[in-house]
Amino acid sequence: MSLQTTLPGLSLKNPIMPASGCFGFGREYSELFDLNQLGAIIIKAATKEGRYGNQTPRVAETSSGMLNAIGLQNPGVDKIIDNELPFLANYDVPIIANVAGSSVEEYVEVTKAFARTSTVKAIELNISCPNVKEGGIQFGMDPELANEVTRRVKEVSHVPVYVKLSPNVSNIGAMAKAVEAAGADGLTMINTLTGMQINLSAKRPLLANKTGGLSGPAIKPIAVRMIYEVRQQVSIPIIGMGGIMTAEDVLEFLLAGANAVAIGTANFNNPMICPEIIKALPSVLNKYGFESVEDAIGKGHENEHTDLSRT
Amino acid sequence: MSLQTTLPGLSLKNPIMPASGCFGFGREYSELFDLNQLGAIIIKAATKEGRYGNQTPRVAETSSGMLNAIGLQNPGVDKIIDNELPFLANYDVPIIANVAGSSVEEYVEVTKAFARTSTVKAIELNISCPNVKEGGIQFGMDPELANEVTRRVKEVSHVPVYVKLSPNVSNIGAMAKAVEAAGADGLTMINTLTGMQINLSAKRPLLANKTGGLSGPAIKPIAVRMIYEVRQQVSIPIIGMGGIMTAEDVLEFLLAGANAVAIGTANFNNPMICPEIIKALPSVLNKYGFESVEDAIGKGHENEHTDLSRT
Amino acid sequence: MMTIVKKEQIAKDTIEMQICGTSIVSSAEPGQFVHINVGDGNSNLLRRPISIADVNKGEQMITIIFKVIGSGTDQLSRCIVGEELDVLVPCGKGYPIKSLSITKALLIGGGIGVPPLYYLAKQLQEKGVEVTSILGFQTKENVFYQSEFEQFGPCHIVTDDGSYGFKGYVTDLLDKESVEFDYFFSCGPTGMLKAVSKRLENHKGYVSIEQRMGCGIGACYACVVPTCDESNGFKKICKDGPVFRVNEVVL
Amino acid sequence: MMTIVKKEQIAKDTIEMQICGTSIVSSAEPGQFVHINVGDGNSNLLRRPISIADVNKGEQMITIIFKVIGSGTDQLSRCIVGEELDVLVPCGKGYPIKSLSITKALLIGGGIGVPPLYYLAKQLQEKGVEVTSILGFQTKENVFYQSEFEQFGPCHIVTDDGSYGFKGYVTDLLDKESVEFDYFFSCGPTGMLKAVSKRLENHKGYVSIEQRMGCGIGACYACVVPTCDESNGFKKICKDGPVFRVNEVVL
Ligand SMILES: Cc1cc2nc3c(=O)[nH]c(=O)nc-3n(C[C@H](O)[C@H](O)[C@H](O)COP(=O)(O)OP(=O)(O)OC[C@H]3O[C@@H](n4cnc5c(N)ncnc54)[C@H](O)[C@@H]3O)c2cc1C
Ligand SMILES: Cc1cc2nc3c(=O)[nH]c(=O)nc-3n(C[C@H](O)[C@H](O)[C@H](O)COP(=O)(O)OP(=O)(O)OC[C@H]3O[C@@H](n4cnc5c(N)ncnc54)[C@H](O)[C@@H]3O)c2cc1C
Ligand SMILES: Cc1cc2nc3c(=O)[nH]c(=O)nc-3n(C[C@H](O)[C@H](O)[C@H](O)COP(=O)(O)O)c2cc1C
Ligand SMILES: Cc1cc2nc3c(=O)[nH]c(=O)nc-3n(C[C@H](O)[C@H](O)[C@H](O)COP(=O)(O)O)c2cc1C
Ligand code: FES
Ligand code: FES
Repeated sequence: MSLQTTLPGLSLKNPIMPASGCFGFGREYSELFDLNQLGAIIIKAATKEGRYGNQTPRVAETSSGMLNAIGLQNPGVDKIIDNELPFLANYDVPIIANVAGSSVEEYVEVTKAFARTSTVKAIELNISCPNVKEGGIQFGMDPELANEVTRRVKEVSHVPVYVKLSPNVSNIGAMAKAVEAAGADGLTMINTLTGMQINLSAKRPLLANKTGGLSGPAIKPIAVRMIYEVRQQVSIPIIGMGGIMTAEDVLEFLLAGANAVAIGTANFNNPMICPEIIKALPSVLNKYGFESVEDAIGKGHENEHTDLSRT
Repeated sequence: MSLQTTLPGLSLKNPIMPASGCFGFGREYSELFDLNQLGAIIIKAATKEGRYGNQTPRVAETSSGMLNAIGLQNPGVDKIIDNELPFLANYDVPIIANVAGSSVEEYVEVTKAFARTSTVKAIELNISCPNVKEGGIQFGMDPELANEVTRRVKEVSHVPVYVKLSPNVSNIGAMAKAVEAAGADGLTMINTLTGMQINLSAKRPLLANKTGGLSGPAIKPIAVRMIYEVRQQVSIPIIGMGGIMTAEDVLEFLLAGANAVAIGTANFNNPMICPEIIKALPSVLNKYGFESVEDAIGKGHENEHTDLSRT
Repeated sequence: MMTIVKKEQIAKDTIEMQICGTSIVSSAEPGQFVHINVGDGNSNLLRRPISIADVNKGEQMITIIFKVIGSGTDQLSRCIVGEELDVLVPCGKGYPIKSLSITKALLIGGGIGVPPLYYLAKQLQEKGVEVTSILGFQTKENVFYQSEFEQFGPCHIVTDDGSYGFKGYVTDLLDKESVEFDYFFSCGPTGMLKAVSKRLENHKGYVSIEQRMGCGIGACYACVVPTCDESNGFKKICKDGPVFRVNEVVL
Repeated sequence: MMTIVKKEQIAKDTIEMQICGTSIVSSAEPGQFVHINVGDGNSNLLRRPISIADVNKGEQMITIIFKVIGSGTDQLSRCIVGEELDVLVPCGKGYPIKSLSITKALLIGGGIGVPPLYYLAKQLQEKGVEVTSILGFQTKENVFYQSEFEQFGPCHIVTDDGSYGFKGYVTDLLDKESVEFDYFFSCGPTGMLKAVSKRLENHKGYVSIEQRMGCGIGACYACVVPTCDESNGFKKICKDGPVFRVNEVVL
């Protein structure tokens, strides 16, 4: 059973990779399992300067999900390149760098910086972080801004650029088409949905930042719908994410049209989830009659509903 | 402990009412409990002509939620007025009629029809149903269209008009302001988020309609965030809904700024949920230091976060 | 709330469970179902419909038989004797045998469609009706309740792969054996019901059908099925069904 | 996976649980915690951090003591002896007593901050350190482990309402009683830690702090706390803590 799949810049052993922000720079998980098992690793967001992020509490649990408002804490792109990437270079796993910023210039600068290293095989352009005051999500809610930042980043990037879409929009297809038109090599989707939990005792939002991004199984139906919709409107590949907990979930995303998937929140529930899903995937594909990962991609679009009914 | 609260057109014994589409026209639940206990009842969507709705399957379960694609099945406004409202008129409970349509004219016609009866105390303008091919949600995704349909319905309505907002938008505040400017007397929010589940065996979306509306506890953080956000931007009252399962959840919505709440999906899990929540509410309010329902409304906006931290 | 008083695995992935605790069960009719909440408010938010397989009025007890196919039935199978279950009972309309004049009945069940036919057979026998049953299963290890049905009259077991009893579908057996009856009663997968209705199109009969449900009590319109007449009408499976006259609704 | 071998309620809403099953526990240090998955993938998605209250190296067993405050601890309290628990162990960094030169220790615990101090006291005693404890609780019915702490030396119980022991806060007791010590070790609510750090600002000591966690292993940056120095730095409570030198991080 072949789990291999090839995407722009990425030759993947299997379609499973940890999602940005849920796996740090891999060190902690490397103590629990061999990172070489992974299809790829998407590292935590990088900004030009280091950022401390938001005040705590930064996470809250919700029904089948969680809210986070980390606020893009990271040591800055230079320190990431100097201190984190050499460690990851020890592994035979493609690294995808998540690039964030509060201006087009910052996105461009960070992308340029990553061009200094050969460890990064692709850029994930994070125009969808709901947890910072300026920048980030604005670019992900307006097709024109998204187009512009994608175009500018493409000009300077030495590696393929995947644009990470926000689900907090009226028309996800329009966003996808805008970034495809700007030259994006692929899409990653979805980032988190903006949510809030109120602490009844404190009588205020539980998160210090008030709002946070909702992730986990709660949002899976929204992710699947958006990927299905976007798959019919653009032709660039999609790395799907949002609530994946099992190998069956992975297949659901492949059927919807994802070419590979990323796993975020599930790592917190079970730090071994990525290797466990990789191990389970062949038998799940087999159970549903698929001969390889590539065989399953997009196959949820073809079958007509057969029940009789008047309309 | 006073549970009373007053909204345009509605004098409520308590802030709890079943949400549209989750309670039919009350008959089935009236066999299980005395409907007089309820604060109000929002009845199932009415269109001008009867509609059969979508093919089955029409519902799917998701993590902490469900998808539905009923597709506004209803006998048409005239039959509702003739066959359903007389039954509801037996109760001392304000009835809110949910008005749907695929054109401005249809919304206007249905609203006019309801003016024939004195049983309906308010209109809920459903511009947010994601499960029909034309109309409905379009009006809920574009502030100008929303403004227009609200204005036109207000012109003919004899009772206050609440506009039901869709969460599938980039900017919920803009939608709320647009309908407030058009003269809406209140808002109800949120309707369902568009989602999809793929059946791995059939290799196609499980719902015959492919997509459906996501409801239940999974969406509660999104509902709370949107109500909190809208509360800061408009001054008309809000009937909040989305994932309420307990009296604590009701308090969370009140703190976020809802003046009353509606309960949808939870009725399917527990058909007695509305009276059970009404019974539990006084002690929950009391536990968190509130003296009445009105005392709690909007109180989640005032308290500053006190943890120390640099930014 | 009802209490689980017995639980037993009777075939592959198939559990028989007895629950007791409310006097309402004594009004239950064959073909009606219970609507069970197996969730915690997060997982398994929707109730699961399971047919009533038997009723013991004296002990206010009902039997259900279910197959573990997903998270809800899995959760139910983990419940232990003594535990309480949140059950709506009885739901829907059953086989209207009280109002039928009938001397010979043919029961045709498929897989987890077999359970409601057991209580039906019992009630038919009490009315003095001769009962013949044809029960179809995928394979040998899925077979259950053969001896229970044999109490009421001839019982033919059919398996898809022939690993037990007659090989083929229930309709293949109908082609082979000639059975006399005034009414047939069937419950099973939609494909089987369609085939049975077609094969027996000149006979009077009742079928019990399935659909994914929201409320289970008639309020949400999740489970509708169009009627066969020209009225453009529909029925709610949870409230007007799950049992319908053959050709009453579109299968 | 570890197995629950004992479960007992030791005070109001307070459960003592013993779990065993992995040799890793023998390396556990006082102040470290376990990260427990009490969910089913839907509810309680995040793990719950609970301090290690005691370790029995021979039997590969650890004791935890927790208070039922929400859905996760409620779920944990419903687990029964014999059940398996999905536990990450040991997590974080504990009280660094191995590297300290110390003869007299003062332990100050508040509520569910008391448990880690028990294993700490035990280890200190093994090192020959004299241990005085001050344990604060809300009210009489919350008090636990008094006699256990008395094994190690003087133990003062303080309750907010005076329903048991000394009335007031732990700092009030410090004002009354003069205790000699080289180091203090504290664990409890942030308010208490702040008050204790202030009251004992001229003393060396360690505090254990809490924060809502995502991963619990240092990968997600959910649990950071700024350091007190001017470096604009931060620590991760789950990985660099939960125990910190007093004035190392901002409380
Ligand atoms: C009137 C009626 C009577 C039934 N009687 C029996 C019985 O006696 N024994 C038995 O084993 N099964 C019976 N079923 C089928 C049973 O309801 C499903 O097998 C069960 O709901 C599956 O739940 P799950 O969580 O294990 O599966 P999942 O696939 O995880 O369920 C997901 C969702 O789909 C629904 N669903 C899945 N399959 C079905 C189905 N076939 N019919 C309706 N809803 C479905 C579930 O209720 C749930 O909402 C009956 C169904 C109906 C409608
Ligand atoms: C390092 C550490 C050690 C701890 N040791 C103990 C102990 O020995 N005994 C004990 O009873 N409690 C201890 N706690 C607190 C314990 O983790 C919380 O009481 C528990 O997580 C509450 O979960 P819940 O689901 O019952 O509450 P809920 O309020 O339903 O939990 C919701 C979410 O908030 C988190 N949360 C709530 N309260 C806290 C808290 N005080 N600290 C961190 N996260 C919280 C939960 O983990 C969960 O993610 C410790 C906390 C930390 C950080
Ligand atoms: C704690 C946390 C931190 C995250 N940080 C980032 C980030 O830095 N950059 C980014 O693009 N996405 C970030 N995300 C979003 C995830 O990468 C992912 O898109 C989202 O969580 C949905 O997937 P999931 O449901 O599997 O978690 C973060 C998510 C979480 C839960
Ligand atoms: C089965 C079903 C049918 C619904 N039908 C309608 C409807 O006819 N009109 C409407 O405005 N909203 C309808 N809704 C949306 C609900 O009124 C409510 O806005 C939504 O479900 C969120 O609340 P909840 O999470 O409590 O269910 C329906 C929801 C469900 C689950
Ligand atoms: S399930 Fe709601 S009407 Fe049948
Ligand atoms: S909880 Fe993830 S870094 Fe501490």
